[in-house]
Amino acid sequence: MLIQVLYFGSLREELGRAGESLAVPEGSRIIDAWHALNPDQPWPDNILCALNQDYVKSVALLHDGDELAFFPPVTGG
Amino acid sequence: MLIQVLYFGSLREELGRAGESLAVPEGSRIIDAWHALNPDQPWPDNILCALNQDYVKSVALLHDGDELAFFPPVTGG
Amino acid sequence: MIELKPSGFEPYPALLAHQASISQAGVAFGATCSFVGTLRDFNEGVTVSDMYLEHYPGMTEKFLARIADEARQHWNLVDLLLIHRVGAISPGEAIVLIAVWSVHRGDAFDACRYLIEQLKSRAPFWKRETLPGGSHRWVSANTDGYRGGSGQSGMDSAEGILA
Amino acid sequence: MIELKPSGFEPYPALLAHQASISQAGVAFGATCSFVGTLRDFNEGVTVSDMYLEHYPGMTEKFLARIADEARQHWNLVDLLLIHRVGAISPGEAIVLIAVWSVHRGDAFDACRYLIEQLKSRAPFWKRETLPGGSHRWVSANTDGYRGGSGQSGMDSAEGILA
Repeated sequence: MLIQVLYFGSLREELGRAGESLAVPEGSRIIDAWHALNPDQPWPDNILCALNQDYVKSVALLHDGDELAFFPPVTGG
Repeated sequence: MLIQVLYFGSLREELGRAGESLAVPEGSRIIDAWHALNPDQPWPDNILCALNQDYVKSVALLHDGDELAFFPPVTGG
Repeated sequence: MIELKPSGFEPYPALLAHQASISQAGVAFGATCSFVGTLRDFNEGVTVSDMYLEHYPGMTEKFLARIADEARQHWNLVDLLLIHRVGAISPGEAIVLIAVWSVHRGDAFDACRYLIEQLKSRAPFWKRETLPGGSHRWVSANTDGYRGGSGQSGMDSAEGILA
Repeated sequence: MIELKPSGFEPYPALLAHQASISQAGVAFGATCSFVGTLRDFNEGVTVSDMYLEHYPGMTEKFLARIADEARQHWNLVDLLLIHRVGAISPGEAIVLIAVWSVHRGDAFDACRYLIEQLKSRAPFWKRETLPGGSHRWVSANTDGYRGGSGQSGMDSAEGILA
């Protein structure tokens, strides 16, 4: 399965990447994608995840073609 | 003691008077002034009283020179 | 600033003019909450004619100044503006503007809500509605500002004309 | 109506323009509650430079549409308007406008408060503050919108810039 990954805000800057594609095996969850992409980074405190532009928890299952986003707490308004 | 009495809103219209002066004996309370001025009118439900432009209860004591107002529930805003 | 207006006013230009005076020394506020009450021209299918707003000269000003002081004491406010009409008012015209400026949004919201609730329940104003035939009736009471649903109380039909 | 603005906007003229479109069929609303968030130019004695508002194209619009739908379902609203800046923003400029029109005041107030609280806590926007030397830092978190007093929680210094 191929997914698209996006990073926003300070997380994008810390990682030095705005996004990337990732091939994951069936049954992968969000937290698995994080570790595959950032093997030397622990799961960040307070990180938020969106799957296809809806908030989800880190244990959510991934599907082919998903858009997965990671970002820090929001500060709009 | 001489007091000045004012009526507002629908009460002013029902009574047909906007205000009047009243001489009252020492120790008179607001409700006494009402009955002296309106002997054929029972104390109205929901009536509000202000003494010198502050809300008070009907048992408040009157003093010489007081401005006493009677009015129905307010409907501003 | 508190003002009783005997003729029509435009609430948002008034808000902006006041805000310009606040901003002269720098933009000290991050939050503005405002409320405008407007006379509707329709109430349950009946055309609403003009309204007359009676008040108690002296006590009305005193009461509004008091609730403004209470708001300033209770919340951290940069400034507030309260304008209320008196006299004859036509459908579509603003009846009341309350604007509150603060550093943080909670203070502006809570103070604005406090002011309108106090004003609606206690400020000495009385609305007399002109009926289509030219006669009039007094609006009997303000309510909690909700209609139906959510467990809120209802309101009588005369009040339904206004927020 | 929901809009993301890549350049400056004037909140009250925008509100009035939208209100004119509501009023064309008669004045159906009696209450308008609005909130404007403004970028301050001073934070605890330090001059604030520009801010950059990053967002998540697609999700931001989707999220704002959802909370607007929730507000319309939960309260009796005539209409609502939500405008939020994205991109570079200067002190004194509006960041967000929320305006809610309803028949009765409770609905407008509660829906407006709901929208700003949801937006502040969940809408995917991120503020990056430009420091006087030209470097920048990310604002770390929004808060409950109060500073001190009343048993409200505090907030960190970076957030203190904005309401």
